[in-house]
Amino acid sequence: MKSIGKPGEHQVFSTFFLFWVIIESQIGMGILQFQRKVVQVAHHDAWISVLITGGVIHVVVWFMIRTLAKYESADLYEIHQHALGKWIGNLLSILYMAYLLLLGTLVLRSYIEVVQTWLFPEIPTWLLSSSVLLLTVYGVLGGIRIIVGVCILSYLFSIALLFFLAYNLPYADWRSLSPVMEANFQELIIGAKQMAFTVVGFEIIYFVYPYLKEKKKAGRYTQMGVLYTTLIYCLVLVLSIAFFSEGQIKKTVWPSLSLFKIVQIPFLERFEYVTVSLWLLVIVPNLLLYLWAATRGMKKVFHWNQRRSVYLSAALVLAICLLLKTNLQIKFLGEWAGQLSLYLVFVYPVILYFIVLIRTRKQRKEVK
Amino acid sequence: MKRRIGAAGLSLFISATLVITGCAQQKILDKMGLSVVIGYDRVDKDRLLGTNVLHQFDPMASESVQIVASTAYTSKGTRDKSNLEMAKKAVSGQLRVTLYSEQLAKEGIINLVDTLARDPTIGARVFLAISKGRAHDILKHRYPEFGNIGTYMYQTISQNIEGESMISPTLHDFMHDYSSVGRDTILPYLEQRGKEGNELVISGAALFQQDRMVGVIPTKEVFYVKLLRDRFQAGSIEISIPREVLGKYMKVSQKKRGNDPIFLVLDTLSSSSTFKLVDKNRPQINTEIKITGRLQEVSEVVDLSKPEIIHKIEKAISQAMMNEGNKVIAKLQKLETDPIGFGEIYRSSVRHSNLTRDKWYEMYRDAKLNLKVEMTLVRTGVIE
Amino acid sequence: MEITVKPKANLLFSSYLLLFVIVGNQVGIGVMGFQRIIFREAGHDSWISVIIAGISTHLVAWVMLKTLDLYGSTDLYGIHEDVYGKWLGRIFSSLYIAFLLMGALIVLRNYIEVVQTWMFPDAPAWLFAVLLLFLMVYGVSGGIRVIVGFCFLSLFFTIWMLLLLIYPYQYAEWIYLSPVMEASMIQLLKGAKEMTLTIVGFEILYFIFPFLKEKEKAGRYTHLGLLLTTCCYLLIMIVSTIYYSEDQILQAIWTTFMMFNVIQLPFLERFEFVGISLWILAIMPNLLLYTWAATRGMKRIFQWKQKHALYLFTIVLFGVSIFLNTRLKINALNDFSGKFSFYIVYVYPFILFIIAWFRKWLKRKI
Amino acid sequence: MFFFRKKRGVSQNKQSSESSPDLKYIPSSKKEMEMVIKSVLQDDTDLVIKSLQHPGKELTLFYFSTLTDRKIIQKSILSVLQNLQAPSPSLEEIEASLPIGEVQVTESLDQVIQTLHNGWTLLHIEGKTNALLINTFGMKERGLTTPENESHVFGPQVSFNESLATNTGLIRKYIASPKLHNENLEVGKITRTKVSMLYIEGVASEQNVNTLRQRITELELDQLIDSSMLVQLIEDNSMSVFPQMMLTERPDRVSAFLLEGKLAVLVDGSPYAIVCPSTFIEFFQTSEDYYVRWNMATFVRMLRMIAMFLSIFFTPVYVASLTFHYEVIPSALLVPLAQSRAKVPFPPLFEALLLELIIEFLREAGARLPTKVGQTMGIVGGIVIGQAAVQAGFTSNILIIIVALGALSSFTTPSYMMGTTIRIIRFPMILLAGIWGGFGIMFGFCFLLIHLLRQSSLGSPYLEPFYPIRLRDLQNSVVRMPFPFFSKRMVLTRAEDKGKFNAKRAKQKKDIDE
Repeated sequence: MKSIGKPGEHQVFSTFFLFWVIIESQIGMGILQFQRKVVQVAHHDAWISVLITGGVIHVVVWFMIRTLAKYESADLYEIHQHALGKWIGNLLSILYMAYLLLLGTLVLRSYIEVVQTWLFPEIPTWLLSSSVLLLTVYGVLGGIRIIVGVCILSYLFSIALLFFLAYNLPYADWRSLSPVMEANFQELIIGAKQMAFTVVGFEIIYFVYPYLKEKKKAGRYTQMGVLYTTLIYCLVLVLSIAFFSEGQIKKTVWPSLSLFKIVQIPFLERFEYVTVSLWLLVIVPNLLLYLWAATRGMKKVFHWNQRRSVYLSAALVLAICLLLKTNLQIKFLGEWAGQLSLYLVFVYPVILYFIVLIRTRKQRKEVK
Repeated sequence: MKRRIGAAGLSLFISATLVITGCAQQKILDKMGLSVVIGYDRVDKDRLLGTNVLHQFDPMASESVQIVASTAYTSKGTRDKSNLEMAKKAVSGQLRVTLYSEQLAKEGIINLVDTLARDPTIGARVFLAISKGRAHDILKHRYPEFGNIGTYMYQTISQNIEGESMISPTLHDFMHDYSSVGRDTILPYLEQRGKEGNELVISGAALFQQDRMVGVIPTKEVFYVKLLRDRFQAGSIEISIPREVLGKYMKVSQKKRGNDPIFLVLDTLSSSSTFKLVDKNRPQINTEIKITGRLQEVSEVVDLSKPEIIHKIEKAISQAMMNEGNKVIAKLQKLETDPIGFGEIYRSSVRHSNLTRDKWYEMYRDAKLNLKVEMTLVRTGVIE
Repeated sequence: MEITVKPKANLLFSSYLLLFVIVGNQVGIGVMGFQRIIFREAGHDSWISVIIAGISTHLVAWVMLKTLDLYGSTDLYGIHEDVYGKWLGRIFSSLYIAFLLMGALIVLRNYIEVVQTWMFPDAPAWLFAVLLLFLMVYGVSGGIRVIVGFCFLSLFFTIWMLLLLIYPYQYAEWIYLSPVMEASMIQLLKGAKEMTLTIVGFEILYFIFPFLKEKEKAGRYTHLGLLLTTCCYLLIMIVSTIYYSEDQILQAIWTTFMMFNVIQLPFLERFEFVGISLWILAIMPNLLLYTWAATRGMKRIFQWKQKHALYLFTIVLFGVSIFLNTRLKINALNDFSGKFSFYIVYVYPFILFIIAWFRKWLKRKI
Repeated sequence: MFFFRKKRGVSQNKQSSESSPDLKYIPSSKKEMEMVIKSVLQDDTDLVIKSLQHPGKELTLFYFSTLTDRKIIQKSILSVLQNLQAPSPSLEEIEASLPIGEVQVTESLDQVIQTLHNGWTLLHIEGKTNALLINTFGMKERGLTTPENESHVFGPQVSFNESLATNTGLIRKYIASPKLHNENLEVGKITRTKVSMLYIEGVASEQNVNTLRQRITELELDQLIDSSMLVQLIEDNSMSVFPQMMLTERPDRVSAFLLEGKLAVLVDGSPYAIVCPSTFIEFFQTSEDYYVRWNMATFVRMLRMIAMFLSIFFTPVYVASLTFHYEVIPSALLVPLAQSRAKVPFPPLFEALLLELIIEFLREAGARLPTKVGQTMGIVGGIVIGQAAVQAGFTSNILIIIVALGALSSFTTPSYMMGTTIRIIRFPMILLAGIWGGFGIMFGFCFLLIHLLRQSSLGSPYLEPFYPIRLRDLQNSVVRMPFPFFSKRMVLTRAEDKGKFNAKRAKQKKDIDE
């Protein structure tokens, strides 16, 4: 099926880059603090919950890719318009845009919260958020190819952090993990649900899809990316469980950062300060992707100039960031967004797939 | 050509005369005795004892300061007298702190401060402070732990102002409050403590009625004066809330500890306040203060992950601050001193009030000053 | 004497520079301590007086430009001759020359007073007079283009000092501005009148006008310059009101410099010493322009060589500034010239305009 | 010397006063000719008179052996003349047979004398009143080397040498255009130095060309050795300390300036070209600023401006604050400053002047000494002056830092002339600071401002583009904007053809991902 804004040849990128785009979109602020939520329900079997979530994601991604494959080169916004009609479709698109911006805001604000807690309690929020947003706007203005580049570079620079986790191994108490499967099935599922919000981000495939060079391979690389992320999450979680006691995990706000506290290098004490600063590298791809996808929608739905909508949405994100003053407010908004994402990311794609299926069948029949 | 040579000659002549006769009097840095701190005491009915702490730059000298004291009728008189026993001329362009003894301050110090403000060599950022006991004794004492009493005293005061635990006591602030209608000065109160008096402590703040000292409040209460008078940007405070506030959430073992209050430490406090004059005949001013801060320490184990507990704590802190603050205000009213500046609020809200000092003190005594505090805990650290 | 002046083409300068001339000549010694005299009248509402004074300058400048427009390309001396005839015109022009010299004198003497008070209490006044007058002679003999250039550069080297108001602003308490409009209208107007000495200087327009390249743009840049000055004054006024308490301002003589006292830089304590030294840049345009206009008058009405007039005036300025050796005498001079310049700058242009317009009208009739 | 320029008298017939008044034309007989030449040239030992016995007539060659290329005379003249077949060759025949380009027929004795001094050879034929002048000039000239005083890391690495022809050629190489005009002038009654004025027709303002030509031709002096002398003679105000015309040894720079519409003057025997009109700010620019990227260039230019201010004001500020305004020293600086001064017996003014003088001594000594000995200067300066003076309590070590920094900053000025000026200005500034403190510094600064405002370069304002403001020139002053901004020539030069290139590039803002 034909779609409207087919990207030119110089804008598409090789499909295997998708691997990193997916990883970068999934790993953000969540990885710093997901342990607590999962462990609270699933206890030391939390890693199983993570694996369950991973499995679900693979299924959801399969649906997503199938949906996209029905069209030649369309993103979610166009699919909405086509499958649901102009009004309902646009309404849902707007909802999705709002959701993306919300995600961006949350990522930004929680990062600033981390910075304010660990490094600079006195630095006002507006200063940090506006400087990060400036960076984001600059990146988004460069277009999708630049964003994909940022994703890859950010991956290369931040992956090293993973190795530093090895410092925790001597302190790990592997007995904390057993007995396996002590938690009952219900607990595991709830744990998996708790996990869900942490790993969202792969829905970016909905928007990036038109820019892929070989669209047939999209499924393969997305699934690979998702698998990789799940493994990383699992690794971090297993390490955390072995390193901390259960009560400790429950009390610690950012267990992953606390993991780095133990790292000691001859020329560097207190490695978590480096991590907190370095984490900007990890959240920037997030922000870029969300902001880009949201503004892309504004272009598609309202036919706005994307440049202008980038400025506009950045201002919006900034405003919301400033409204969130206390830790409690951020937490509250986070939980709320988690609920929303459950429906928008995990349930909705499946529904959408069937709608699209019906629509395309119908059309094919009409053509016949 | 001739004219040019003539002009050149003339200008050469003029400049030579200027250089030779018109050289301004030099004040070469190392030829001057630079006072860092000057302390004043009352000797008898009308004589002053001025104690001058001067920098000693000679690397060969055993002490890093030189202390010279002399008596005279005026402050500049003591300086002139001190010069008689010094190798370098005493000048006050690098003055950082002036210290007045409590006794002197109770008589009024405006004539001593006025001369500072009049002197162009003295900066507006000179600190004024009040000493418990004789200023001379504090300055003359040899402190084993710090060499230069002058810079040490200056840094102590400025560090505490930057840390927002003391109200800025600069010369400008003093003159400002002294000459404004509805506000009084508040200065740090220094005290010698410890074994043989080897420690120098800011133990509180001296309250003034105009230029006369009328009382002292401890540092804990200074917090509330500052809260009302200025804005906090990064202060900190230790505060207690009653145990029963969190009683419901405590374990049995914790409950057993009886009724001791729970102590909390808040830091990175920032505050903003609004004042409202409700009644202008019998002045009633309602003050609302909003504070945000970080909970740094709790003296009891509390689960901070529950929002309702945090809200409870916030409420309790607000209540405690309100009580303490109102107490401080009442104390100030009793002493008839207005360091917070309610008078200025009155003046600025009432058109054509023609407020004078005396009028205000009259009203201030039985003004109704209500304080309301709203505390928000922004964050609670890396663990909950 | 020719009534219209047509300077050589290489002496003309672009009209936008008029902005710098106006600002340069308005901002001088007054800005150092104008707060006090206005506060005496209008209290904490002084900033309104500043605005009133600012608006009045626009009005006066407008009338001045109207008068000049009647003649096309001339200066005040030409107008005088045309309006009053040769002899009466000469008397009026001489009076104006005296006024200009007084302007220069006030700037010179007050600045020396500031330097003596703050920096060199023991250095003699004649020394600074010699130095400043030397610079003045050197500058004026460079001609109008050099003077205008100096106005331009001096503004750039001094305007950044406005940024330093941020330091006192940190200690500001806005409460000192309220209640707004506590002063009565009369008090405000009186305050505005006290601004005279601080805000005059734009009468230089009368003399510099023939040297403008595009005369029709003169109005725009004059008003822009006046606006800029008023804004600066307003800013300084507001900051000093909220930084000081009322009695403090009433006592301080050089309030603006006193405010510099609070500035603290890592490499520099006590900025006011730097500020006072730098202020020489702000007063030089005053000295240069006033003296230039006065010497030009001598050339125009008595056909003197401008150089000779310059030397004469320098000696006069030097002599008088030596004679004024106490604060009381200086204050008396300031008070007197404040009144004098009020009439000359604020009242006289209106009268002159009416007479000149009437004469033109008569001529046209006949 | 400067008053030469002021007397712009008319002196057209100065050339004739040289040779004997009675003989203006070449005599026909060889003997007479020899006598005339010898009498005019006073029996110069390097004058060679060579006679050739040709079947027809006697041919005589006159030339200076020191100015001519022996090979040319041997191979191109002597051997040709000897092999000449015609019995009595006419001048035209000889001229045609000589394998040399520049040959002239002349009758004027004046011209003969003149050209002999330029390395030409005179071929006299018995019985004829006109003779052949052949260019046989040949002198060893210094090879083209890299610029010494304006050395760059980047860009062309060739500088002028002492030959006017080579120098002109270098410029022609950069500007291969018929519009490049080269006017030959002559300065100096005795030296008769060749001076060329270069400009691009249609670009350079005609008024500027006329002014400069007039200034050079009206000079009335007997000697001119170097362009740095010429520049002082034709400057607008030679009393000023500031150089008003640029001297440069880089042909690329001269070419760039010519293309801006400026004029260049080359003097024979001088490796420096004069470029005018110049502005104050141009002395702080280099041609390398255009070869590196714009942001780099802007950074470096700002650095130079800061360095200039530092080098003029740093030491005076030290002197002023230590002598008069001890109040302005922050308390953190007070103790180290006062302690370093504690042992110094002199007042700060004297201390600073002393140290500045020592630095100047070092610099001057270093400049005059042979390179091998020059290295010891560093040791002398660093150890003896630096270490010993402080230890002896002669100066404070903080002042050493300040003075060294000031000196260092003054060397960042790319123009040697301007660098010297700045170093000189420092001394009166220090003196002023030492007697009147901050007021004195500002007095000096005001004086400098007025002084600079009063200067002009070839009639153009010296402080341009700051005063009068010229926005277009401001883009290439303290900052160097990217090249698309330089689509027009400088306002300063009042160039006739204002545009350089068309900057209108259709640069529409594209939306993201389009």
